[in-house]
Amino acid sequence: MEADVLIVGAGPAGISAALTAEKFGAKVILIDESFSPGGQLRQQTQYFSNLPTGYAPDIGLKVIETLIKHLYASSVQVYTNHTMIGAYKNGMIGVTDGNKTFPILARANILAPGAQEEAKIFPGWTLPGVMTAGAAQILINRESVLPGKRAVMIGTNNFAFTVAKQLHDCGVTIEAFIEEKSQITCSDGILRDELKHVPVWTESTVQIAQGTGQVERVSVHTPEGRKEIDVDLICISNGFTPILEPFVIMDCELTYKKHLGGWVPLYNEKLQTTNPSCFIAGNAAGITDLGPILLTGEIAAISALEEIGILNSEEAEIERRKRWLELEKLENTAVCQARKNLIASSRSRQSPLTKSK
Amino acid sequence: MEKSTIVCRCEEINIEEIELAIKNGARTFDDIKRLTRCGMGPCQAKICMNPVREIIATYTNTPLEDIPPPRLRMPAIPVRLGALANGVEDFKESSIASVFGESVEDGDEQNDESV
Amino acid sequence: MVMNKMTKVFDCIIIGSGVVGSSIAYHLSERKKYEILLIDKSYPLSGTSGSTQAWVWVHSKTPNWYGELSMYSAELYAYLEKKIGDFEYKRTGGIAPFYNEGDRDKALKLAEEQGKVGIKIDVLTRDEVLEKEPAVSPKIAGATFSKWDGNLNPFRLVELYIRAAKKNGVQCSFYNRVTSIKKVRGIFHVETEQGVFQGNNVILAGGPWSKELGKMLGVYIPVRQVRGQILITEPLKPFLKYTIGGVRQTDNGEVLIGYSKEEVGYDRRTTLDVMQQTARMAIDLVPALAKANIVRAFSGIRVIPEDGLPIFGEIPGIKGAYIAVMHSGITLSAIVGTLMTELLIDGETSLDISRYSLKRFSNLPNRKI
Amino acid sequence: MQIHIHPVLGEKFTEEVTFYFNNKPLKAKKGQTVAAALMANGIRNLGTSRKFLQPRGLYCATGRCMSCFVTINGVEHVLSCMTLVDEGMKVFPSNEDPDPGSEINGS
Repeated sequence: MEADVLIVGAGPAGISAALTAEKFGAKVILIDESFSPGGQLRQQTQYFSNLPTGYAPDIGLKVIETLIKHLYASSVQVYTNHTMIGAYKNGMIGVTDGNKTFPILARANILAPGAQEEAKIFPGWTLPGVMTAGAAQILINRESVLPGKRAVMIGTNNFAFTVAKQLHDCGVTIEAFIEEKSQITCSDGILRDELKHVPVWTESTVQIAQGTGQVERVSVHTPEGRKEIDVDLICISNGFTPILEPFVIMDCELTYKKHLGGWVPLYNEKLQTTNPSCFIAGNAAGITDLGPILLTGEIAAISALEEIGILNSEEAEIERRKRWLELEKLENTAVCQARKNLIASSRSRQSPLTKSK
Repeated sequence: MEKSTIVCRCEEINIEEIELAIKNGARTFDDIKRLTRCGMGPCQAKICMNPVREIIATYTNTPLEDIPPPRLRMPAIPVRLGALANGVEDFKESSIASVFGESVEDGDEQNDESV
Repeated sequence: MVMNKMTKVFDCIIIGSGVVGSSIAYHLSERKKYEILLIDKSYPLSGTSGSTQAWVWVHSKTPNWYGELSMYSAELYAYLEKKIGDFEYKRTGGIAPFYNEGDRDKALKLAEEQGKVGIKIDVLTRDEVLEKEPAVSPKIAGATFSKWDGNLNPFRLVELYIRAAKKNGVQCSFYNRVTSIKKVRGIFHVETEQGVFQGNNVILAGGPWSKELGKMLGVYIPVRQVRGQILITEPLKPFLKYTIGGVRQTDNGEVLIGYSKEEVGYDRRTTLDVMQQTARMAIDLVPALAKANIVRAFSGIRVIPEDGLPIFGEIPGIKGAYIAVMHSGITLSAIVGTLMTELLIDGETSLDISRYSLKRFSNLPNRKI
Repeated sequence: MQIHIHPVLGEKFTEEVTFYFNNKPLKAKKGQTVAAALMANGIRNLGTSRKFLQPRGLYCATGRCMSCFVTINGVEHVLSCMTLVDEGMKVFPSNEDPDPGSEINGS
């Protein structure tokens, strides 16, 4: 298979990158390891309003459905059930469909693998019924399956509250939030209000989850002493961290930025990594809000096309600047600061970023 | 936390085992991996990467940012050997040697030498 | 440099804590109350010894006196395990398949040569191989087989060497790179990132990094770096009984696959090119592996002396400086540790090791002592 | 448990399929993953860990943790969270290491 641009990951960033590259005239291949495109947006039933120009505010999965419709109407070649597993010595990305493994010959790559949820360990966390908040959300919103009847949510961040609310709406009883810090970290007042009937145990940690064959109860250390409740579902929401394997495979340098989720590939204002043929988009870059995620896809696509000469540098610079301006309006301030920091640190290196040995 | 708490789901390695490795001088995830098998299972440290890094940070009193992730290796996800073998037709530039072939080559060389 | 009275002078400083260095440290410490320092630029097992198939391979090591040395090492491992603990040493027997009937004559010649030193090799027909190891593909023509071959767990071996050495008083300094070695009034000053150490003797056991260590003493070490890439399956039920040339199953159930050779310096990346070639080789040899999940590929930088044979012994012209560098460190560590100990403590060895001396390269162009 | 009418999405899946877990026939919705189809039928225990023989089930649902391995139509260690359920599919829990030996004796 051959293309101008190969995009790895068909979440919102990858699809946005694919559509942008295609619009500017590139031949694009988009692969995703899942059986359908859409990434983690496929199960977001909450409303998104801070979207870039051209996007209608809607619930997440409607936003992605619209994008997927455009995708299939475009000339982008979409391969689901195709996973990037490695790289050849000439730098080409290797992909498997489960039956065979082969290179995709592209002149530039955009890596948009997304982020994964951080684990939170405690005795019994390996029991069936203990899962990430994201897994529970997939079950209810993508699979129409209830993961349990009585749950606790570990963590009080925005995502924890979002999933707790959606579980609650599907009929799951949320018994408590368990938060090790001294206060709730969710910044969304409306969400907090909607779940104000759920007790929040702060300065609390799970002592143990127990059960025969699956989780049946949980014991929690709280400032008021030990609390024990019967639950059949424990959700862990401990934040997200960028998925790194595709970048490491492509020899992209990593750097540490706490507010971008920990270790993250180093990239510049073109969203180019230290491997000049690899660009980054979306959650893997530590960008967390949907609007900015969509814009990073566009920026990465423009830079990739500049790299391979489909766009000239002036055009590319104009298109990029337009999108960065819009992105900054939509971006969360802590993330924005950390991202600027990262880009600044890339600038202090040789420019353009040189491939690390 | 209870020292017997499992950190690596795949290989079922607990906090105590990781701390013991650190006590024996291990400083990176990869050091711990080789001593304990932590992170060597099918998920290849995708899930335990940061919990282990946190344990190293706490135990050695080192900032988290100074503890690199483990070496993330190919394949990015488990792949059937058959699927890996299929797909590339042309193996003529193979760098795979054979044990047998090698010994015979060495043997031939030996006859030319007077040792 | 002025010597400080307070500065300790080690009897021996060993540079490199891989399987060879740690074996020497252990064997020395076991013989005598020696002040020993074991230094490594990184942590044990981060280099070659931690990225190997870990065969203890005897039968096709030629010339036959090299096979003989390997055979003695295989014998010593069984005994060593009783002393330092279980490193999963198994003398499984080794099968080296060949695919063309025309290779049978070569196989018979190998069997004859090795037989002279007591390494019994059977040259098997295809059916005999399949009877021994039903998982092997009927596509092979035959194989050489010897009971001497086996494998072990290199992680356990090196860890146990070091643990036993520490118990015997060996001091270790890890994550400490050696930056220079000087000999001042008969004493070696080993400069490291963490300061200077002094020793009456110094042993270079740096594996692929030996060349750099040699330079510090002004000695050319004729070795090449060769990358080997290995695939590893997830644990499978035991189904391979023997160590097969290219494929072996560990105690834990994983199958280690690979026999690639590339000259790429210290580049330890893996590449899909070689991974796919390796996969094809494995399926041609053991077809049932096709369904096994590969969870990891890794590569190690092997060290290959220019004539393929081990180099160990005193470095000619520098009294008190020794070297031990070889391709098959896992196979040879037990015998090399034993012989180097004899050499340092007794001044003579129970086996003649002169043919392993660095001296044999004295006509090499780059050589300078 | 199956959600028949989702509060936001309504009735998402319509077509029903039959698959087997431990040879027992179960109903699922076409479009669901095997992991979800099993959970809809109250089955959360998908396998047994190697060392301590503890139960394992769906954890990340994104194909990364490998905790949801099952045997599907004779292929061992398949990710149930990444595989769509299909009519007549035969699923077994993953309680032991994969066994290439069975194939050798069978052939």
